[in-house]
Amino acid sequence: MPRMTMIEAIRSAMDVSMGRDEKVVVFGEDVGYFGGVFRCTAGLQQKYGTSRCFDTPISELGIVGAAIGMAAYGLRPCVEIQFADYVYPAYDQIVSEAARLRYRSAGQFTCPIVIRMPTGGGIFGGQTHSQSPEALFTHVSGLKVVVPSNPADAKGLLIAAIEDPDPVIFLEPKRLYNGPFDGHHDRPIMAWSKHELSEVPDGHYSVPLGKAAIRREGSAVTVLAYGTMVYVAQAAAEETGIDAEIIDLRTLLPLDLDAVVASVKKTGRCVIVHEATLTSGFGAELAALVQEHCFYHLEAPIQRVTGWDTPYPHAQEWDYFPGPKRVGEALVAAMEA
Amino acid sequence: MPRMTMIEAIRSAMDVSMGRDEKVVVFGEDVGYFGGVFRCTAGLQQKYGTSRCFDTPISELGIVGAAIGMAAYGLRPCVEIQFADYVYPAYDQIVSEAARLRYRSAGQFTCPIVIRMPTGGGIFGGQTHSQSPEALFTHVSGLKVVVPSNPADAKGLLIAAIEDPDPVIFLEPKRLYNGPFDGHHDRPIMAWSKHELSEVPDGHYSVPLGKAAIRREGSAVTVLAYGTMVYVAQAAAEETGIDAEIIDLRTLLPLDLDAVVASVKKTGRCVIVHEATLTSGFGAELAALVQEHCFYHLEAPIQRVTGWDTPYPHAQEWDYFPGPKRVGEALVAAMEA
Amino acid sequence: METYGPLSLHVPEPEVRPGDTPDFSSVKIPKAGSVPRPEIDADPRDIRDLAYSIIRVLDREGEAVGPWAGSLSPDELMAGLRHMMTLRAFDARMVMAQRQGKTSFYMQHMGEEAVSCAFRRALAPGDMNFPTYRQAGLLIAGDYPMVDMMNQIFSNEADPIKGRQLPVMYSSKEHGFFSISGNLGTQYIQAVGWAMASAISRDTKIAAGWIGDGSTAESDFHAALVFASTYRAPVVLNIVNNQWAISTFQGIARGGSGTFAARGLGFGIPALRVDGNDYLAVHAVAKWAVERARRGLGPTLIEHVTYRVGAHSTSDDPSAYRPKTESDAWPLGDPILRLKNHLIRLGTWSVERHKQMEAEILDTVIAAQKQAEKNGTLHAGGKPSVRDMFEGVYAEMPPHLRRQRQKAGV
Amino acid sequence: METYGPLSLHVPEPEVRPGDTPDFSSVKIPKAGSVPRPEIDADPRDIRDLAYSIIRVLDREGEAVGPWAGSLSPDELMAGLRHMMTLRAFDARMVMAQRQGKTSFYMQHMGEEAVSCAFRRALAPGDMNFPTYRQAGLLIAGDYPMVDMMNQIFSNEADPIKGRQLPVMYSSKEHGFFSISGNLGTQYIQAVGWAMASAISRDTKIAAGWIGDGSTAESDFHAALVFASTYRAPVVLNIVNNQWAISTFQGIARGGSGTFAARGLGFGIPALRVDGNDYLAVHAVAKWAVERARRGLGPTLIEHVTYRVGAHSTSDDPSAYRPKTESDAWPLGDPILRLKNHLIRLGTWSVERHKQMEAEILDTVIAAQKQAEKNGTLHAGGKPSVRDMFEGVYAEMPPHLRRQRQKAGV
Ligand SMILES: Cc1ncc(C[n+]2csc(CCOP(=O)(O)OP(=O)(O)O)c2C)c(N)n1
Ligand SMILES: Cc1ncc(C[n+]2csc(CCOP(=O)(O)OP(=O)(O)O)c2C)c(N)n1
Ligand SMILES: [Mg+2]
Ligand SMILES: [Mg+2]
Repeated sequence: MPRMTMIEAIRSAMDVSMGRDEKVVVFGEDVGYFGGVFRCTAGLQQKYGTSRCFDTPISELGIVGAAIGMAAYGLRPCVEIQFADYVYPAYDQIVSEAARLRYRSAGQFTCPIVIRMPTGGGIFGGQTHSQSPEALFTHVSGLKVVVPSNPADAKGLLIAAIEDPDPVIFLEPKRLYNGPFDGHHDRPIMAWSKHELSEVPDGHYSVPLGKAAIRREGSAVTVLAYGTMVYVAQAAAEETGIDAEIIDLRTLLPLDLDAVVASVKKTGRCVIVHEATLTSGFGAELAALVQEHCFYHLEAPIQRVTGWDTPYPHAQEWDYFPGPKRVGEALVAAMEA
Repeated sequence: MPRMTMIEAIRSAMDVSMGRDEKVVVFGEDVGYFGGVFRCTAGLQQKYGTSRCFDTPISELGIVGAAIGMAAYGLRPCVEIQFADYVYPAYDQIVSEAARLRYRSAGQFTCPIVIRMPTGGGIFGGQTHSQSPEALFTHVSGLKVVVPSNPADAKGLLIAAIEDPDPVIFLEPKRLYNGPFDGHHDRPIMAWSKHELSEVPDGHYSVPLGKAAIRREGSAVTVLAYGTMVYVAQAAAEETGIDAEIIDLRTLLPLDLDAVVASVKKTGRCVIVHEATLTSGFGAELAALVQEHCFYHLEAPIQRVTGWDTPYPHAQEWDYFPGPKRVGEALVAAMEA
Repeated sequence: METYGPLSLHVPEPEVRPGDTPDFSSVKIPKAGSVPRPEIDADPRDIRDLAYSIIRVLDREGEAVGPWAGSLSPDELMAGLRHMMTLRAFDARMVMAQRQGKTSFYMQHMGEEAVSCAFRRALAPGDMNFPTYRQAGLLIAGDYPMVDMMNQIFSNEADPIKGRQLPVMYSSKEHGFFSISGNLGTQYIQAVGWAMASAISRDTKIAAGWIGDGSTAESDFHAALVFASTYRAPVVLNIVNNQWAISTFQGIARGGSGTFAARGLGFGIPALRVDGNDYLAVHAVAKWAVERARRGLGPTLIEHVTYRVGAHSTSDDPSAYRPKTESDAWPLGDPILRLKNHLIRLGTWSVERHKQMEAEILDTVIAAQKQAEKNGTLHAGGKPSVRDMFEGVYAEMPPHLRRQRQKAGV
Repeated sequence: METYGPLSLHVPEPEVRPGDTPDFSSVKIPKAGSVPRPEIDADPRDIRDLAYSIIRVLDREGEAVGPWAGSLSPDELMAGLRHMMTLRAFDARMVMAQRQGKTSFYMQHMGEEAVSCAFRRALAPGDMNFPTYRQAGLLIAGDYPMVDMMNQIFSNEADPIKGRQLPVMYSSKEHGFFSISGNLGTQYIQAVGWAMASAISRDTKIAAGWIGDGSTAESDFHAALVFASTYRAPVVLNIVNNQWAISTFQGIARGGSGTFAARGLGFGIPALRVDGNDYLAVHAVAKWAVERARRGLGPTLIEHVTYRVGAHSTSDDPSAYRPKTESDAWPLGDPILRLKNHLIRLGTWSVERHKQMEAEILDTVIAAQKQAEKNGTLHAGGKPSVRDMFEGVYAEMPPHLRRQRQKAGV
């Protein structure tokens, strides 16, 4: 099987989808001729023509608003927001329109769109190229929210998202584009080619939305993570020697609650990890659900290890980022509680 | 002391603030000559002139964006978004700009603005006049989020918000504008004049941001609520006869965690109530915090009683609204767990 | 160094307020028939004047004059009259129904009937409107059953959108009527997207976007003009300038620009102003713009100059912010009266037959209402089910919603 | 019934791509001195032509000609030359510093130096700019210390904004330079709000908003024009049209409109295009607009026509999307060279003295860099403290952040 980086896998997902279904169209800022600032759409305009893959004016509102209209017509737009930090101008169209269109029209009009955006920090992007806004979407009924952590999932989930009949927010951890990253920023960079999950089938396949994956089986404590944090959690487990079970949620909305509950009932302990700020982050929902469904199995308080409640800083990036040290401390604390 | 409705109390807060400080300016859609669709700004333009209270074009982005510029100049804008459901066009200006201005300029520029907006359902407003978007703001570092539940608090909190050096989201439960409402929509409407918290001083005073109030002391279970849900919780406690302690949070960000923790440690049980949809609602953060800080005191799972994870429906309003029956059931369940 | 006086804030004010005498002398009304009709492929730069004038067909005597006349046959005009009268009767009944508590809310069209009724007749099957709450004429003139409109307004058990939306927020794909949002403006860029999709699909269908004068200030308006201009989308972008946005007069949204239509010029989009109370003019201009779009010539911006005679909605009382008699002074008259007079002048109509038709229409509306009420009204009779509240958030109900529905016991 | 051919999507494409021969023949360049200079209180309707032309002062021979000439003394011109040369030298050093890993990121101004440097000199103390990341000339020409700029770029322990922001996202209230956001467009409406506040406060200060050609598509641009027009805000709204938005040519944002300046006309805002590579023209137009604002005559929109010679940022390589030699073909030349030639022609300057000044400036920049590097660079030496990360989110640190800071052990 070919090996792909996350960028190649994402590109392949769009390529395969555009090849199979001419209703799939791709657009966004710098997405057409140039192929995207992260090169995720490189070659698609050349292959499918300017009316199926094109550059747009710099208006996130326009990109999503037009996509909604196209979806109502019957197309399947897969659009790119250049950075998740820039999705807010489109927030009204996503929340008030895309998310509610099926409901408010009783299914007469639907909105099968995918909104792709690079998310997360770790690239010295400062406060406007580092954010993880997933919780601002998980609160919105009618949306689905996906965060892949490796090339094989990225392709399969993106194909599933494009084929999904409802709007999907597809957050791509940009720090994973070129290799898995465990938070040890001072060590040599690892390439995807060394990782088993960079084996990606060439053709069509999908990974179902709403299903988590267990990345590491363990019996001592459950770690709930997604995106970059999956690798940070793995590093923390190895470095502390704690027998953690690491669940990669993959889809946040709808959530694979069964997988979460089964694991926590088994381990009796739970640590939640994300890069977004703590307060009202998605970890809050996870903690609320876990205590509700596993109350009588919990042996220690559920902990959240997250970005601090500040804007994402530039110089202090590694003090902000919840790296393996902080996650490891939480694992130890969970075991000692 | 005079008695005021919530509308009168809010108007009085702006009046007093404009009278004391000429830097305070008030504007928004229909806010000037007409005095607002809920009449909260009635008379202010006549009293303070068109350059301190005026109508704006229908652009929430423009309202908040202009307010940020004014605040950077040195004014203290207190602006109205006609319904909280219409705040999303301004979301980028709030989240990316107002919330981060102090931080990113190291205090050279600050953003003392107040964004008032009617929130919540109960008036057959359908999906676009009923939303409770507080959790979309509590996730944003740099903002403060306030939800008053009565005239006396509304005035004091609004004055505190206007005098606060940072941006404040001020959510006004519109179902409380003209009287307390306990969710019994089929009973006669109660007027504020019958309620002790409608006694509102005429002049200047403030209620500090970040401090909760205990509305009902009790020892069996702690109910965390804010806005309209405070009255629903009171009704549920009385109707079930359960000795609930009801905490009116008043400010969600920053939260009065001490008050919350003290109460839950006392009662050992906790029910959280809000009108917003469940998933990633503010109740998630509350549940996460309570289990973290009170883990060894909890005798039952923390429950959340909230709006369902659907858009706010029109015809099924009372099936959606988390009324006293549902809250009462949760109280009973908390006691029996 | 030079000294400068203090600056001051300019806040536009309407010429009159309650108690004053209405005054529309500042509204320049060109003579009917005086504005030229360019070819549809005219260079936008050569027809900029159309954004500052008003295209009118019916003159004071009820004669159809000038180059924009003649787009409709007498039969079509009769149909138009019927549509407008039906809409007005429908509105009157629904305002009453709201007062009787049969629905929570209603929004009427009085004075603006020509805009949506005439526009609809310039479209072809399969075209799609992206309307606001004040274009029910698109449904009436598009033969959508009144009973279904009422079922929606009453949120009853036959409500096609299952009680989920506010009254008047209709949706009918089949009738080329996109689901109304409630959030102002959002549909404008969606209309452009739909039109782009038609072009991408090498279809022949076109879209029409709708927005109010006040709502042109919203961001979606800008996005729509940017995208329509860049991709030459086959879309007609309508601005209904009814002079008011709830209590706010149009000067607040329009600012220093002469007209709303002028906003199109900066995008190279042909922009036309039309007498929105002149059924013939609206239809002729709509036809021109629709033809442009369908021929691949790109977008057109139309400002319909009209007046909101009624309250903004059943929650509003305009006497608080404008003179009670302002609507009588509105210089473009009443659209129904003007078309009626034209038909009488043509000799195909009479005062008696008009009265008779009025009565007939009222009967039809009442009959529809009776039928709709059988399905229930907001607080009485049949209701959409509570299950319907949980359905349709997604194509397939996810587990968390299923759990919630179970908890709700439905 | 008529039949119609299938529609198709129009996607604008630049005239040339990598490998092609650069071609700017479609850019109409009027002769220097040919555009009239209206009074500042001219009726906007009478000066619409200015939105479609280009105001130029320096002709091919380096002579200052026409009605817009004469706003600057030879000393002021010399200062202008020094500012532009300083900015260029500064940019070159910082691009190099980025390659050496001393900072994460840098954005240069090559070719656009005249725009911000000349504009700055038309403002008065207390006026406020709301810039984008490509107007550092406002700081250089406003005598902000270069060392402080570098401290910010290096995110070192002397960084005035404490390492919190990306490099080049400067902030200096004292120097009339509003904190740069990173989110495109947002500052444009804020500039209008600041100007409104000045008017509300009966002050005499004015604001200047800045935006790139590509970013005019953002919603904030529209909001700014709407509010500026409605309240006649004392603001100058600048569009820097450097032909590119990262890889996207200006045709995508401009669409069917002739120019970006034309966007102002629909709002009744006077709109002028100026040769952005002509220091004298930029200054003269800026002065005209600033005077309008300060006299209470309201907003002006200025499109600065220029060319981004360098890469978008240090993360970008333009050879992937435009011909490598395109910048040589740019018909408006280089702003520094043009001003240099003008000064030589005036007789107050020479090739030798220019070379000498170049060397002097480079020394100054290098000296500043040495001094800044003493405070550290991104990965070496002094750093902002981790405490600084937790401070300043609010005026007073709330309990939850205090707990988090404690947890972080700082
Ligand atoms: C985003 C948003 N902001 C505010 C409102 C509240 N609102 C409803 S109608 C209206 C006035 C609209 O005026 P206009 O666009 O002129 O349309 P008209 O009602 O005159 O047809 C306002 C402010 C809304 N529905 N959506
Ligand atoms: C809201 C937002 N969307 C996208 C971006 C990413 N981005 C940064 S610069 C840029 C191009 C801007 O082009 P232009 O406005 O012409 O300014 P220039 O860089 O040419 O000076 C883009 C798309 C951003 N910073 N903010
Ligand atoms: Mg209107
Ligand atoms: Mg540019």
